Amino acid sequence: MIDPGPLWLTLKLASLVTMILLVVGTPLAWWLAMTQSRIKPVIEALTALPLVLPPTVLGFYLLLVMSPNSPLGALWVTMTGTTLTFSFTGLVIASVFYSLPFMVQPLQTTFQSIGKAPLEAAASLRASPFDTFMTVVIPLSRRGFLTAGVLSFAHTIGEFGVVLMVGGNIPDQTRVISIAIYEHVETLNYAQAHILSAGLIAFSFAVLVAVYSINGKGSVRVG
Amino acid sequence: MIDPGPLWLTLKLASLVTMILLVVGTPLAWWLAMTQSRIKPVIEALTALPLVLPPTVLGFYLLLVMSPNSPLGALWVTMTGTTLTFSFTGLVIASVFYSLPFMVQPLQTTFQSIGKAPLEAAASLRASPFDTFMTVVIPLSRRGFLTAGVLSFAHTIGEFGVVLMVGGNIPDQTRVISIAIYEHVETLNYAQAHILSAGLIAFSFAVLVAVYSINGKGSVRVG
Amino acid sequence: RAASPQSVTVAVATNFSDTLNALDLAFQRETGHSITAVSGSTGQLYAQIVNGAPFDILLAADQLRPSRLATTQFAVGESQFTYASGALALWSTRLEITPSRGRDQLASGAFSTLAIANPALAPYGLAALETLDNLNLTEALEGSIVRGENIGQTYLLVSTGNADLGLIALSQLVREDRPTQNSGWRIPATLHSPIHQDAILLRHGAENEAAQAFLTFLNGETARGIIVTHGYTVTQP
Amino acid sequence: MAKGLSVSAKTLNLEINAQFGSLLLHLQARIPAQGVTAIFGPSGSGKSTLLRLIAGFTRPESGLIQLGETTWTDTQNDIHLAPHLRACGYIFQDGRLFSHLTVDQNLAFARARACADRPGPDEAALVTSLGLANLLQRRTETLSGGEIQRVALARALISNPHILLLDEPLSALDADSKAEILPYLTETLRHCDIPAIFVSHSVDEVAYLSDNTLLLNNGRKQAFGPTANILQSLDLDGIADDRDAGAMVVAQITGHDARLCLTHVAVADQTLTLPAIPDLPVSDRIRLRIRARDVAIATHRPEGLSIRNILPVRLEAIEQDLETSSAELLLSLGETRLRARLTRAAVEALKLEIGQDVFALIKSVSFDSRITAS
Amino acid sequence: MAKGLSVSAKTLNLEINAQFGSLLLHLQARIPAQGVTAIFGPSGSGKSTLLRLIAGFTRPESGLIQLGETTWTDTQNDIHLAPHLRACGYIFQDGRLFSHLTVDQNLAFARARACADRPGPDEAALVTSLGLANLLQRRTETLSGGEIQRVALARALISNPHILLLDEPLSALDADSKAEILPYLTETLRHCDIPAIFVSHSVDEVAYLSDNTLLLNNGRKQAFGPTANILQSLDLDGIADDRDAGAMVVAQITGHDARLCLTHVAVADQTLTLPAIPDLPVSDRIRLRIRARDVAIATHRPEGLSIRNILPVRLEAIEQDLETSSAELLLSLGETRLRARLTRAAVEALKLEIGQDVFALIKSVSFDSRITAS
Ligand SMILES: Nc1ncnc2c1ncn2[C@@H]1O[C@H](COP(=O)(O)OP(=O)(O)OP(=O)(O)O)[C@@H](O)[C@H]1O
Ligand SMILES: Nc1ncnc2c1ncn2[C@@H]1O[C@H](COP(=O)(O)OP(=O)(O)OP(=O)(O)O)[C@@H](O)[C@H]1O
Ligand SMILES: [Mg+2]
Ligand SMILES: [Mg+2]
Repeated sequence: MIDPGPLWLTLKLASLVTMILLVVGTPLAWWLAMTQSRIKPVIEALTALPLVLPPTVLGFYLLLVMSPNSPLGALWVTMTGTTLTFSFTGLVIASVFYSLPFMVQPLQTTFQSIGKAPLEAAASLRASPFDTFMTVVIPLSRRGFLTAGVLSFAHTIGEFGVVLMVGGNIPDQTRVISIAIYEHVETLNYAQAHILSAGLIAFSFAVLVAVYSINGKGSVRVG
Repeated sequence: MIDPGPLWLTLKLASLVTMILLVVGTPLAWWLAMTQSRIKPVIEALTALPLVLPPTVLGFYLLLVMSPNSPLGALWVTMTGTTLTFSFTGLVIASVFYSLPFMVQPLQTTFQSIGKAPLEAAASLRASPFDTFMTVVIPLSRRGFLTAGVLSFAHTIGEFGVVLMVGGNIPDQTRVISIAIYEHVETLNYAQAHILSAGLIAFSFAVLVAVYSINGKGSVRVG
Repeated sequence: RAASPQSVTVAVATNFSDTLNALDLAFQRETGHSITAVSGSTGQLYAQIVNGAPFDILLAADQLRPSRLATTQFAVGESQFTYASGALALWSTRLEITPSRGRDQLASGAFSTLAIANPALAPYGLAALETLDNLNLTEALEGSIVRGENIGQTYLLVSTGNADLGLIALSQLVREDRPTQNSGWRIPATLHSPIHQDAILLRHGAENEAAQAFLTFLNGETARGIIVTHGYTVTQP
Repeated sequence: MAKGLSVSAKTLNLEINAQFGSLLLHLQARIPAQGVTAIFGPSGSGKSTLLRLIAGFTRPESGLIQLGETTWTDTQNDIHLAPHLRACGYIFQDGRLFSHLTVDQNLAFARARACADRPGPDEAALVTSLGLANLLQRRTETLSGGEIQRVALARALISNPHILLLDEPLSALDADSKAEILPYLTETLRHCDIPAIFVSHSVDEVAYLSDNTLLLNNGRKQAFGPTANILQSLDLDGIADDRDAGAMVVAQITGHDARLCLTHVAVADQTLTLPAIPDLPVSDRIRLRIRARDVAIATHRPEGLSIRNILPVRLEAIEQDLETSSAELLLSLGETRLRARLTRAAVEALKLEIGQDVFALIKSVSFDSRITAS
Repeated sequence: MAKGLSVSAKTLNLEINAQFGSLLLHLQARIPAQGVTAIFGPSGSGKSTLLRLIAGFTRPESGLIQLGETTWTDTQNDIHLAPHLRACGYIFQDGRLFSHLTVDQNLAFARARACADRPGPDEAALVTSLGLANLLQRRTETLSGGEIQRVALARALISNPHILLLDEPLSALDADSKAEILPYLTETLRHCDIPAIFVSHSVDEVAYLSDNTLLLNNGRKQAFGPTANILQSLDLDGIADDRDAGAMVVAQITGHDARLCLTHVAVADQTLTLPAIPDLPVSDRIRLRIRARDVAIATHRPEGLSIRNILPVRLEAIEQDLETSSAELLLSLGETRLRARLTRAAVEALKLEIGQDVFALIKSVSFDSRITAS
């Protein structure tokens, strides 16, 4: 009765985007947390900007940038032979761009709250900055990563304006669950919309409860 | 040439929503950060849920809940004589609901990172929990409030699916700038859309840079 | 002229909202009343109307939703009529489409993407699909089709060059402020069922004098002239 | 003196039973809520944990904590007064200044919430005595270890608590600062009538400050009583620096010598001379600590010696430690007991025997002193 | 002993000029990168700041820091070696264990990154000696103050650094733990050939551990040299506990008395007796500390006294402090100088005069001792 395609595609997209954001956003957040650079406020503002534009509008501009008429889009076509728009890759890129603030901002806050003390302790034990980052900063920022991950993942699932614009709503390729629900609402198939929404909510709720339960374990803090 | 109505309305909405979220989200985040309760993961998951549904779909459900046909909406009509939907008040309520995760999650992370030590120190100086919260926790969480505030504010500005559904795009009442831009794009008035977008981006960028610059001041940290 | 100018709130399908702006000027000149336009997708407007939205008139992008409303308490059933009929056009910014060669160009498949509106959501999309069916191209072009959420986005996909070709609304091509970069091919009306857009008076506007006046105006000669210049056809009453 | 007697003799009643990981804290004690009580014990014996229980930061599995008539914790009746209502000042082992406030603002924080039910310490004097004048505008992150401790001390005192818990408050201070701060701290606590519980690893500090001492070992009360008695007990071995073991002696002031800066006191009919304690009137009773290592023995009264305090004593016991070179002697001077630590070689050479009358030589510069509250 | 000589005699070369708030740290020193160097000075004098500069956590405005041939910081050439490349172990005043790791994992962290260029300390022995066996599985938040310091010490030693900086590593420890840990620490540092710089407020610790001492005051080098010389200098007043001032004396072992657990040493032709130092062969040279307060004066050689060490000395100088009761005497025994602290009353009563020949009475139990590296 319900096509599993959109759900599957949605999970794939959200997981991939969250993973890419972890890889891209973590160093950026770390740099922002540590730098003394004058341009820091500018970069911070830039990372928050994708939030300000409505998703559809952002999608509109991404369409302009990614179109084969634009230098970037043209380059992509030359390199890969396909257009960036209407492809899963394009969706991923657009979503990464759009969800970036949700990864960077919470991580930056967490990193700053760690302070210099553990970093110095690690350096005194000959841990290189990268080593320190992997073995000290990341574990100490567990809660921050959780928040950033949940916000990014959930937002990518729910996100839909950008995806709709850039993706072209191609079944099994760019037709995510949010679009499917939207269509049901638009075409007055409210019963279908309710079912899909309930399913999405129940599923997300279960995942979130599991994630938060695991996180709660073993983090007893004694003054 | 450009109607200042939507811009003004947007700022009013975003400011009001952010302020309400500060008032509502802060105690919730604090409770989540401090509680040992078993249901904590459930509440945490609930606060993240509004993210998972596509804005338009969420808006659809909010529309159902807030409509005069529903008990809640009917109650509102009895009490105030006006409907909740298609009013500025309705917009505010819907946006608060939708942007809640952006306030609660970063704040909770920050509160948890403070630890118990400063709280105990304050209690030993006879500061009540509320006093401690106001005079110790909040100043120590400055960066977290900044992140939460920026995410909530920017998201409310850029948000539009919910607003469109619940608000109904009524000029000077519920027609915020994101909808205005969206409409220009939809009706192929690209030039107008570009102008409005550029204005919104420039304005937001200036505000964000200012906010981050002020925040950067005086926060030098010595190991 | 009516004694006191009033305002009428018109919920309008996005694809017609430009035309409505043009109508507004004439309407004001003629009656002194003014229009507050609320644009959106027809489905969204429907959901809002059945949940108490303060709209007086709905100008839908199809016939389905006004008909649905007509059977409910939210609209004045007998007021429904077709205010405009849309036409499709094949268009591109990358290829030179000519009226004479349009059909072959579409059939050749010498392009990688063809944008249509989402058939589930937009009547123009449904018409586009029917057209392809009637040309026996559906199977051949299956892999090349991308869908815009509505006809506005479909235009966007083509105009930005992301889609090579698109089946868009003729009304989008004929706007005077937007000279067409290349010519297009108007799809013969025989290739798809008509795209009727219906208007209906809503319960909220039933007592509104201006709403009545607007419906009358919309059915009148002035309005029809304006609608036709915007790329729609009108059926004679 | 007079002040010490003015308050009702409250007690802090502790009955605690609590498990923290491998530590079982299990003790009962009635601590006078007056003057200073020291908690003394090896690292990990539960000192900080006990203070945290008193302050209400943790709850015991079962137990009772009462200050005077007020019940703070009573697990049977499920009472647990919130920490901020206990008016329980706390100086933490790790400072815990508020990092978002300057030094000044840290003090102001305490001032704004200070107990106003009785006069608090003079803040200006506090700032001067603790050497904080130059630090007031500073951010707390830039303070040195010793500076942090001094600010924490000032902050806790300004809050004028009903009871003050101090967890090794002077550990990061140099001897000179300590020597300045200790008398000031004693005086302030006495003046503002703030009872205090004081955790320290330094016998010197304990002896100087405290009236009573609770010896803690492995979560259990090993001894509790007047500091004089506790320090005298042999159990100190293994906790205190050997160098610090000795006897506490009560003495009465008999006169002052202003020119030579000396005070004469009587101990069991004998006279001792010590560095001047100028403010104390004649006939006041004071307490002295005489370290075993500062006591030498002579078989007959020596002449021409710089050691001026020579007391005739009876040799009550000799404890020889065959693993080391030293022997510990217990000496009696009337009711008063003294201790002396010699080499076993000296015991042998002088042919010392139990019951023998000998002379205890006490270097006058070796007194610690504190006025008793009684 | 032999080990102490085995390494090339590197030095840590410091030329530092840096402003931190109101503190101007301005000093030059060539610290032997061998054995232990103590940094001693009042609270706020810049000790921690200096260590942080050496470790590379902060940069001086201008300055040069070199270990042997390697330049760590050179502001002129804009060199600043990253802290983790300096192989500079650091024990922080505030512990800084990793809170996300257990005790065990904290040690493992250090082990995984330890310098492998020469053998490190035996980890099992370390765990036993520092009493960590029962703590290994514990989360660091549950540790007591003293436990934190011991884990931090173990962690730093396991990392086997090329130089170890210790910032008051023992301040939270009780005397007994200190007494156990200090000899072990000395031995480990010597055995693994780790030079150390040691900040402490305790003259005892400094005397016990260090070969050289840097006296810091208000950001400036007040004195630098062998610990013996520094502790002897009068400048200690105002930094160290008065009780701890005294003289350092070099002595040569002449024999052991196993039965009475004594060791006899020669100082300038005279014999002193002290508690046994069993492991040292006869004729080894050692260093002794004789506190001024442990020295009494007699005008003629006393008899029947438990004080066994009686040295004929000449009175070189008398410093009377008219504000207090005490007087400080400088005594000479051949080339060796001793100090004695008496009451002014005693000076007067014995009619002591400069140039007079008197006897210095030294209680044998009052020695600190440390074997010199030379
Ligand atoms: N929550 C806990 N879980 C496990 N062990 C704990 C917990 N709290 C305290 N302990 C242990 O109880 C013992 C006593 O700790 P406490 O901090 O009271 O010691 P302390 O006497 O203050 O020692 P120190 O002088 O070193 O500060 C320590 O061994 C500590 O590790
Ligand atoms: N960034 C800074 N800004 C202002 N003052 C500073 C800064 N860093 C250090 N100081 C000051 O320099 C002085 C020396 O600090 P440091 O921590 O080196 O002292 P210390 O000798 O280690 O003292 P302690 O024995 O108390 O730990 C202190 O007065 C401290 O407040
Ligand atoms: Mg403790
Ligand atoms: Mg320091």
